[in-house]
Amino acid sequence: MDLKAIIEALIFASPDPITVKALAKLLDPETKEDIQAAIDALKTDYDRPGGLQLVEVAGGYQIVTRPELHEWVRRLFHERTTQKLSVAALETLAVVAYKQPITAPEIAEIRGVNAAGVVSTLIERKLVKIVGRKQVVGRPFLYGTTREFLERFGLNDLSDLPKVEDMSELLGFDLPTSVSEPAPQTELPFGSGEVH
Amino acid sequence: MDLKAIIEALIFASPDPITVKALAKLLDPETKEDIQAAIDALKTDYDRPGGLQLVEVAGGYQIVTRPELHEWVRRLFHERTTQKLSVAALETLAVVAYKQPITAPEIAEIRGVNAAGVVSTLIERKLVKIVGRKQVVGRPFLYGTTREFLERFGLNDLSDLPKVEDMSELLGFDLPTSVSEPAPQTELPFGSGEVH
Amino acid sequence: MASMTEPHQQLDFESILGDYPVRLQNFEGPLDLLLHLIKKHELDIYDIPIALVTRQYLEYLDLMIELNLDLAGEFLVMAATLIHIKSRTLLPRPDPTQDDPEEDPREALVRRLLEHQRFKAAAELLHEKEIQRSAQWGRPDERLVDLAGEAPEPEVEVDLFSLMTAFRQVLDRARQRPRVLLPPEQMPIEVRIEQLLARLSETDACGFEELFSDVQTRAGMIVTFLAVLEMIRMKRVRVFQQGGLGPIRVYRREQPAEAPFASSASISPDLKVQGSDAFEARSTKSEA
Repeated sequence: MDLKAIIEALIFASPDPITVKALAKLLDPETKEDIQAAIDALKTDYDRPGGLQLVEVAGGYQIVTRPELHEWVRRLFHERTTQKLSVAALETLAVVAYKQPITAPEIAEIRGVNAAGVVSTLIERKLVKIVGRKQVVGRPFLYGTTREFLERFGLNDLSDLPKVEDMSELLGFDLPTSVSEPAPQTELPFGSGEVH
Repeated sequence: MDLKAIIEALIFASPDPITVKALAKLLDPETKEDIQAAIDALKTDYDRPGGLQLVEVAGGYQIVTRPELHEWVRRLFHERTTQKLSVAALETLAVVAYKQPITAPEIAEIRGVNAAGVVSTLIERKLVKIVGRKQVVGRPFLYGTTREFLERFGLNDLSDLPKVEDMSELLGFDLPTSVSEPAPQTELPFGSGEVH
Repeated sequence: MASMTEPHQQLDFESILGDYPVRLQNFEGPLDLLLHLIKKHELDIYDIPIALVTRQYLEYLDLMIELNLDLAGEFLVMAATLIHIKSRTLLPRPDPTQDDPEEDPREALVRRLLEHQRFKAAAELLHEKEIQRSAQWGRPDERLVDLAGEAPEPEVEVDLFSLMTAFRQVLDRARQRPRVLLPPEQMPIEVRIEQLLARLSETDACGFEELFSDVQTRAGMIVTFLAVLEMIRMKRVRVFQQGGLGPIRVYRREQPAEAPFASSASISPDLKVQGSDAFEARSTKSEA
């Protein structure tokens, strides 16, 4: 077996820095000396230029990103590029979707927290847009959902959004049985056309 | 700057498999071509013997331990944190995966049993999601698989789903060619004729 | 109708890889049971002896009923289907009501059985993929915090279900939120100042956000914010911030000997808050 490879995998997968002692226990009957020699060889491997390095921390070993690349890594976490949304953003989006057109103060009123920052995130993600201004003091912007929103959620138009009244049963998964399709539990299972 | 090193650090740090698109956004103004070239070079680096490998999964890249070292890595942990899927859940998931987008009544039709409970379990486990509504009377929800599904099963995209040809040995009997022929690209490899 | 899926979900996938278990409750649905019968009796799926299969199927059903098993309605529907097919096969004569007298009445059932079987096989292949994948270990999530420098905000993948769930949660929360006892529009700033001072300490820091924790409305937040400004102006509180982005901490000051609270220098009466249609800051004087 390739001791160095096993040790690399173990260091990589360990949630905490892993010590030689811990490695020796996992790799019994390998000796600590052999393990240390393998780690040293691994260290040399990681001295090559690359994005990762092998560091000794808290008495153990860990694979980390190189410090000179931290700015890039930081960017990864600050400019989220995924298709995901924070819980606050999703809730705000839901309020906008169901209550549109709606102003930021009205969103805040429903959600119980300030909405301004989250709304601008949603605008950036092209899920929400300004649709007008409310004719009240301050003339706040009115927000609504976008074309991209419908596409993203597989909706044809806003009437496709499940009604609030239906929601409790929908969430309980009493799915609406389509009239056009035979519900298997009440009719003969293979489609009326073939049996009758 | 060393593009390959930055990309390695980003792939390592990213909570989910990171796509070329996401990398391009973070590394602007680098082109996708240059990024892809750097990834390919990185892949070659990871082809060296070692404990880690660079895999393509769920449309992105991820650094993981080599599968042949699984038994060693497993010793680090007392038990797997991911929950097993029941047979019913797995079979329902297969129907959704190959037939998506599909409604609950259609799933029930194929499986011969009511599908609502299992579908809701799969949604809770984030393996299945609502992708829209079918434009028929009753507008039932259409279900599809998630990115987490691809990640859990190590698939890069839906075209990675096991082909029906591979299945003949698992079946107790041969498939008629009419149903085992791969369908055109819009359909999944499995899509036999419509249920109805 | 009771579903058969629940007791079945505890089973390992492996249980169907080998022989089908004979315990009846393991058949999730009628198609599973039929496939089992076909396999057990080594029948040709393209030429199912329908009388035999129907008899076997009904025997199982009888046994299930005898054992008081929770029999899903699907099993009964299939029984009816089998009997229907059998009756059609047993009466070989031109049927005037049938469009296509050549059609084998078993055909539709065979198609369903094959499709069901193919998905069972697909599930096995998927399961193999899952096992292969689970041999690959990624960087542990526990290490995210040191990589990101801070715990990144948790994010969720969004679909219609999560959107609906989110909206319901917002509505539930709004419903549960206790109404503020005093409508904030009518709460004078000095009352709010007294409330806040009662919560502040001279030695223990209070986070700026915490001052707002008991208000739910925009108007309530505005009153609170104005109260804080007023307390700063009147030197009733000390406010600290570490760096430009650190948390703002608020301490109560010792009551100055010569600074009666409701001083004549009150909040300027023209202080209005832009965009607020629910609230206008009032002069403390007019309330006094």
